[in-house]
Amino acid sequence: MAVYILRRLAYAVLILLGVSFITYLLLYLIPADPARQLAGRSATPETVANIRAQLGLDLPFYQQYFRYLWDLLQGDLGRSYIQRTEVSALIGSRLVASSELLVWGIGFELLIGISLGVLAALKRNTAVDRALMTLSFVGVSSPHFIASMLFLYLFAVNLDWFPLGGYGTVHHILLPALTLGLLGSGWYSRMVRSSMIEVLQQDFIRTARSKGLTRARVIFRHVLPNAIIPVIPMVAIDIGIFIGGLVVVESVFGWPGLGQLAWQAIQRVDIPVIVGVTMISAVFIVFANLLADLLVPLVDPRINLDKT
Amino acid sequence: MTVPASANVRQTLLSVENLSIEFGQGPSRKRVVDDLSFHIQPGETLCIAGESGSGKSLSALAIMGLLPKMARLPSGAILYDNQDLLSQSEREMQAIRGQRIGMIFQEPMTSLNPIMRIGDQMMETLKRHRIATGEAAWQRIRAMLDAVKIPKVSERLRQYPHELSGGLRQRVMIAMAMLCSPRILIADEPTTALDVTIQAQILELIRELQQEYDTGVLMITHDMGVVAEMADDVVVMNRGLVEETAPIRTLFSSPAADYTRKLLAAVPRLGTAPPLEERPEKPAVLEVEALNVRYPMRKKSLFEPATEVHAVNDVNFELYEGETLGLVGESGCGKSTTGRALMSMLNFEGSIKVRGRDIRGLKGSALKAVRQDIQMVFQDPFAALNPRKTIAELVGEPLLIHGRGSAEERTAQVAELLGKVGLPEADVMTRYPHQFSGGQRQRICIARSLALNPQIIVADEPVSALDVSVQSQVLDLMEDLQRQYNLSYLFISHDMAVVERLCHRVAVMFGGRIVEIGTRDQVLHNPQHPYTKRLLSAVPIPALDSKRDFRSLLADSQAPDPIRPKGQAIAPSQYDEVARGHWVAIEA
Amino acid sequence: MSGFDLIKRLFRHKSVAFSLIVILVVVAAALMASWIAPYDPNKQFYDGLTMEGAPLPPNSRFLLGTDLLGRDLLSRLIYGAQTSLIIGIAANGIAILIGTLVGVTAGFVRGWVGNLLMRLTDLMMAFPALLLAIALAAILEPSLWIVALVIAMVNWVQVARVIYSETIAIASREFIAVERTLGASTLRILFSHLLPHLLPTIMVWATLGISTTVLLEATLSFLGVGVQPPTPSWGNIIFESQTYFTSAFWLVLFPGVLIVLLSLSFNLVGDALRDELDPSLKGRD
Amino acid sequence: EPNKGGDIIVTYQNDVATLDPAIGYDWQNWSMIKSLFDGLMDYDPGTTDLRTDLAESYLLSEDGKTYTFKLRKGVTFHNGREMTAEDVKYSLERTANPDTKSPGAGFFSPIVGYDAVAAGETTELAGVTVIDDYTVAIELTAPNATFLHVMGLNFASVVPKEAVEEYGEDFGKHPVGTGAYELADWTLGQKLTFEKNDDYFRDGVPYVDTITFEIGQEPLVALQRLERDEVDIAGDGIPPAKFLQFKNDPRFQDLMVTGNQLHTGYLTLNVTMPPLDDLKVRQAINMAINKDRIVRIINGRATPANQPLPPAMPGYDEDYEGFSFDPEAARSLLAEAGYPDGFETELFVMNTDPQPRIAQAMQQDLANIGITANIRSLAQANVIAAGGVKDQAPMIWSGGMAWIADFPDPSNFWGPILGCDGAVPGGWNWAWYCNEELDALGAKADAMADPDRQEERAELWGSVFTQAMDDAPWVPIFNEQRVTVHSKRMGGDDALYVDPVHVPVNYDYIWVK
Ligand SMILES: Nc1ncnc2c1ncn2[C@@H]1O[C@H](COP(=O)(O)OP(=O)(O)OP(=O)(O)O)[C@@H](O)[C@H]1O
Ligand SMILES: Nc1ncnc2c1ncn2[C@@H]1O[C@H](COP(=O)(O)OP(=O)(O)OP(=O)(O)O)[C@@H](O)[C@H]1O
Ligand SMILES: [Mg+2]
Ligand SMILES: [Mg+2]
Ligand code: NI
Repeated sequence: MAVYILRRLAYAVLILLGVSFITYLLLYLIPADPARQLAGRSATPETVANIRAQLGLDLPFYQQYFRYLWDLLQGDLGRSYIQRTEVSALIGSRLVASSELLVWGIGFELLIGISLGVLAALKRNTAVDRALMTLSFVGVSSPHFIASMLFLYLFAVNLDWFPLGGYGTVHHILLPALTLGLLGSGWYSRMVRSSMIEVLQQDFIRTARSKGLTRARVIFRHVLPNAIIPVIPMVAIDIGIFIGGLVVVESVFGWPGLGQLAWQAIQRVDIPVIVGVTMISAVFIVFANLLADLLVPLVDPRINLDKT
Repeated sequence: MTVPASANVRQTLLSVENLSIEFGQGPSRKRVVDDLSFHIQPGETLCIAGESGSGKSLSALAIMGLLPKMARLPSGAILYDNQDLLSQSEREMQAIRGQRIGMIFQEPMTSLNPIMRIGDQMMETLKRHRIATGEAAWQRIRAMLDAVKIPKVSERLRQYPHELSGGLRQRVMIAMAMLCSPRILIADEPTTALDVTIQAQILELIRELQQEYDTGVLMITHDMGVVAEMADDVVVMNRGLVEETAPIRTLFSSPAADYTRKLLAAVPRLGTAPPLEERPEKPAVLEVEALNVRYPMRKKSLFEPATEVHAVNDVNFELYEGETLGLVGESGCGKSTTGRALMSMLNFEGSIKVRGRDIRGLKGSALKAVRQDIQMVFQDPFAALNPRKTIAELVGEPLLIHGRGSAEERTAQVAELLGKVGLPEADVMTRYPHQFSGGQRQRICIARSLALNPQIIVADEPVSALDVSVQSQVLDLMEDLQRQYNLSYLFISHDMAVVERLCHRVAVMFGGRIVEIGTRDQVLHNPQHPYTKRLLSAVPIPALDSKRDFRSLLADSQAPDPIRPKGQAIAPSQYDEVARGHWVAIEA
Repeated sequence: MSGFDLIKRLFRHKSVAFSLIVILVVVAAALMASWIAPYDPNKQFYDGLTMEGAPLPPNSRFLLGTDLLGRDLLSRLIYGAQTSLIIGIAANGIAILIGTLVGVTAGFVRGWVGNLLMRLTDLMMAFPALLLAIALAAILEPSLWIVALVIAMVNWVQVARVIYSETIAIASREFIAVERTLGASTLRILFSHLLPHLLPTIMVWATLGISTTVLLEATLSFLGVGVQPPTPSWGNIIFESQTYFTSAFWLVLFPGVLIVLLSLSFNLVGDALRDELDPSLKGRD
Repeated sequence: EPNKGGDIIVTYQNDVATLDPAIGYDWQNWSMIKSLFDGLMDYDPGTTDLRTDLAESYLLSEDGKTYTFKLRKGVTFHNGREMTAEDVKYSLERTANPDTKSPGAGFFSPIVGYDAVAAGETTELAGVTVIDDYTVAIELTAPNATFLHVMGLNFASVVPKEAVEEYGEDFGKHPVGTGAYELADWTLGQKLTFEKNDDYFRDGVPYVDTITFEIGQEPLVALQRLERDEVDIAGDGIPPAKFLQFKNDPRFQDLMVTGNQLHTGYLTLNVTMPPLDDLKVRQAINMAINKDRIVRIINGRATPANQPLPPAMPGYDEDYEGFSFDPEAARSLLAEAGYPDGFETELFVMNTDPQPRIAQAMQQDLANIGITANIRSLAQANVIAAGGVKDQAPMIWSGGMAWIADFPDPSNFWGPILGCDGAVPGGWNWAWYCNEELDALGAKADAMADPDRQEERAELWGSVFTQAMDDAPWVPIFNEQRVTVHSKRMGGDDALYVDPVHVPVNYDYIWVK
């Protein structure tokens, strides 16, 4: 186990290194000159050249990258071109908010997805089942911006159940998290449904029933835990996609998270921030994967990490 | 109907009256159980015998109220304790299940929740029926696991099903079914999937528990040996109909129904095989020398040495032309691994020569050429057939792969092969595996393995999953084919009676080694190695008054731990030739 | 069974028949856009906007209303079907193809190639998909096919991951081992035995992927790295006007409904196809 | 009459970049910096009229090259120290110093010694002399009529050396100035709080006690909150999607403030790239574009333009007629130029709404005379990059990146975007238009520093721009208006909410009812 974790950690570091390299390369290739953006419209070419030199943008690519890497090793993510602030400070200030929304959002996604999946599986081939599966499609096919706006109008403006965006209390997080949850739950509900149906046909379910267990207990203690297993790695796969949705939902709900930061940075080619945010989300994804891989054997004792 | 004379003294515990079960609607309606009736008294065992698909399991499920949703019960009543179970609500049935009526299912491998600890799975039953809680409940669970002779009980409670062998799992199932001391225990083929020693142990357990709790047992089986061993009364079913209901003595001494007679006749009995005809010396088609197979295991931590499973250790044997060599032994002793090595399905050490050609390390077309000489029939016919292919595609595939004949020729050949294995109907070709019974599937597998006209067929438990009648059909088929094509079989089995019937020579495996090898008569009728003796004593005899004393088998015999440090050399096997061609391993 | 038979069988279910019709209509609309569309999709009608510059709601002249530039929404949706089908089917298809190829190779062929592919997949997966798409699209000059390619390059990753684990599970089933003993080549096992079993999973991703890729294209358009204006696509029609969802609902509603309807239809057909093609499901519930 | 006190909330979508006056160059932090810092010069609230600020008075030497500023006494920084002439010198040198990476450094090039500082040879501006604690003299290389405007730019704000040195590169997050407000709190990515500076040297202002800037608010949501009185000023204004709704709703009539800004939206025609190098082609394009319709597309939030200068700018020529919308004439001009069937070209545009829409409207107009313009809708940075390469972008629509004047003077509309100085790689003269004659005329006008000759100067500048239009390097499209909404309780002159200099709002003078 310990060996496995160590190996996976080393692997994670490698992946992150790869991510930093590719991100840097891609940004290097984008035809935009951050120095000119910084310098503004009245700047003389000398000023621009000067800024470029100071940012190290005149160096060949590999030198720029190694400089970045060297700083990174010392915990320095660089300074935002636009905000002129330490990227680590920018990210740090938003990391908590984003993580909160991520956790709540995925939590709702799972809660909604799994409940609907279970319901659909139990009501298989009925109108309820079909309605739920169609609904999951609508969720997956909805643009985040419009869905968020609609929820905001409905629940915050018209019904006044939630505040109009903002950050702070549980009250604030509920609506954006629910929105994210509803939109993403379709994947899970489909998956849980089919895996539930499969588990329901297994022999041990009959055994459980033969013991006289109640229906609820059979479903929640025997069917569900087995049906959940394939969902766990899915969460890790989902996080990358989820972060994409986060960007939009955060901006609609005024949630001070990394999504907003990333959005602004992309708009203005703020390379250090883009790389920083990419690295952070890569860390999220890589560790979610690691966590999933570690979690599956906990839920499913048949999987032995030392044998895989 | 008549009540058997011996039964009216005691009060009836469970009676099934005129039970019928149907599937489907309208024209596709199918009656799978028709007018079934029987009674069970406390402390008695009723066996339902009959071949596959005759409705045995469905009847049992009907009693439990666990029939599939599609099933309908057009008539009948099931009386337990003077209440009709069929009219009980689901809620009321839940209270009865597990507490009053316990059930053991056919498949020990899949009948336990794989992600729940053994202890918790048992605890749950006690809690549900409010039998006991807390420490008292644990006490009771431990006592029950002790009763089914599970070693190291405290450890087991914390283990998961996959960490137990099939035998142990079936014992857990029994313990679980008996936990609330039910009045009735339904055991649906509790030993079919197990090897003989474990089967003997389980049967003994059920007997002991029954005596202790005065439980009525409803036992479903297709093994007449088990029937003879266990039953007080017997119901013989065939295609949903009851052929005969009789006390055990009557059944075996004077069977009333033709079907019963046929069934009894088809049962192979150990020690009844005709003597072997003398065979002239034939050349060896398969020579196995110093075969070793290791499965690598991943290291647990940096500091521990790497380990591997020593699945097959220094195995040597030869297979002669036109001969059948039986390979017997308990589960996990390395039989299938040996077979797979012969098929180059895994890496091995030592040498395997197929018609003189060493197959070790062969690749590509050279290996493909060898495949034409040696083919395998697998243990589980359903798993071995791609469920998405038609029979024509499946059986014709080897021909296609090896580029034999045109499309029409192949079709003709497939038809011929299917005819040979007794599946001549025209529509067979276009059907899919799931539309066949287990026996038919096995025959399809055999047809496929014959397609290339191989010299050697490795048959891994080809009849274990089959009914006696089908079983004898398949065995007849194998014998026919052998005569016709001068085939050589390596026949892997745990059924001694079948081995006796089919094999010319027998090798007994234990812990990855061959501990005894010789002609059939030498090994089966004059066993020398203690393990062979133990194995033979566990075989139930399908005849009256042949009840065996399995009690001595209950103590687990421990095979040597196959997990050893990587690269550890093992001592070569030493043999003693007790008679000509009869070799027995010398135990260190 | 013949293709015709299959279609006849599919048409038996009402919902499937409906779905097939939806798909056919959309494909036909895309192919024959120039004949069906009432107007040139890029024509900005002078009377297509109110004097204040607001778009017109559905009316008798513009059946589905006009967009923010006074263009006929119906015509744009009809032409947009071309783009969206290319994205939803081609881009998504390429993604599924690459994902399946990579997943199967890594899961079945293993070896160093498989290892390399899986490492690559892990690496790609660590990128936030949207960011990667934006960067790629910004570097390559956006055109419809480039956008499709970019989307494919981003989307194959999850497919590869899922197919990979599925492949491992199927490859460990006995009948695959049996094939080897019959002498079947790896390619034969792959195509004839493994792939058909992956079909249900592929189908789920393919159908769910349609709407997500169509939307991803829209997001890219919105970020200025998608299909270039004035080329219409369902996604970019929505995104262009998403802030107008209260003042000009039709701009969001109609393309939105189309996206959901199309992907739902593909899904229903996919499910039915899977059931029809999987003989092991026959006669079971 | 204005009330004192009260706390207000202003929302913005984007992060506030930096509050370092030498660096901040966003429309968003522009007036925030103005509230935190002061320079020697400023403008009357809500107007473009120069007035002194930290300077009490100034004196221009005879030769028009040396300005001597007398500073106000007793002005203190937020850290309590009194501001002196040394600080003025330090601040100017800091901005000019290349290490500061100030985007505004170039504005100080008229000062003697700037070149040496820019080249990194020295850190001291030779032309800036501290005469005593309250007097500073600035010598220019030549008379310059715009210099006082330059001294009113944020980049000329006076900062205390000790605070700059204390915070180093993070000074922008810990601004210390002499302004009407001081920064009380900054939660990155969430909000900033400005607190009234009780020691502000102007009596009576500011009126509001605290201003909280809430960051990261989607404009649609911000408006919704404003309707509920949760927000006082929606900093991003009214998003296009809501504009008509607001405009036509009587409830908001009093809350919406519309004002002119020093803005022109234009289409650049790259005069070096064939076929746009042909004057007739450029004239044809000028006649082809239906500006009225474009204005309609943005719901009338602008007025059509016919010359580079916006109407509020001195020098704007009211009599100039420019090119009128005449597709017929345009077509025949094209034919004359040898393109009877038109040609294919590219139109670059920034990718946020409504710019691509405007580009599509122009695309259709161009198509109307036979020109196929493929739209390249890119992120702002990419468009700017493309414009700075000589033969890459035939046409660029300036929207979203457009010229809002740094200071209300026509010269600011020339140099970088139409003058030869800007027509260099990486420059902002995307038309690559370089007319040395006009450059010389402009220089001549700029040398008229004498306050009495300003009228003449403006006229001269105006003619420079109309003459430039003879070469048609641009299609001036419209002059955009600015619209701000504030809550019912906000008071103060409307002009303050659309202040042409304190963009977007002059926080120092608004008040709560
Ligand atoms: N869900 C079902 N739908 C339709 N037919 C079924 C279903 N389950 C079982 N049957 C049919 O009912 C018949 C009896 O099945 P049952 O399982 O009781 O046989 P069995 O005697 O237990 O056989 P085995 O020895 O193979 O377990 C079989 O012909 C089977 O095909
Ligand atoms: N892939 C594998 N990896 C590790 N160990 C294995 C593997 N396959 C089999 N073994 C081990 O090798 C030994 C021999 O297994 P094998 O399957 O040959 O037994 P068998 O005699 O065929 O048993 P059965 O009668 O249950 O089929 C067992 O201890 C088993 O646990
Ligand atoms: Mg059965
Ligand atoms: Mg085996
Ligand atoms: Ni009776």
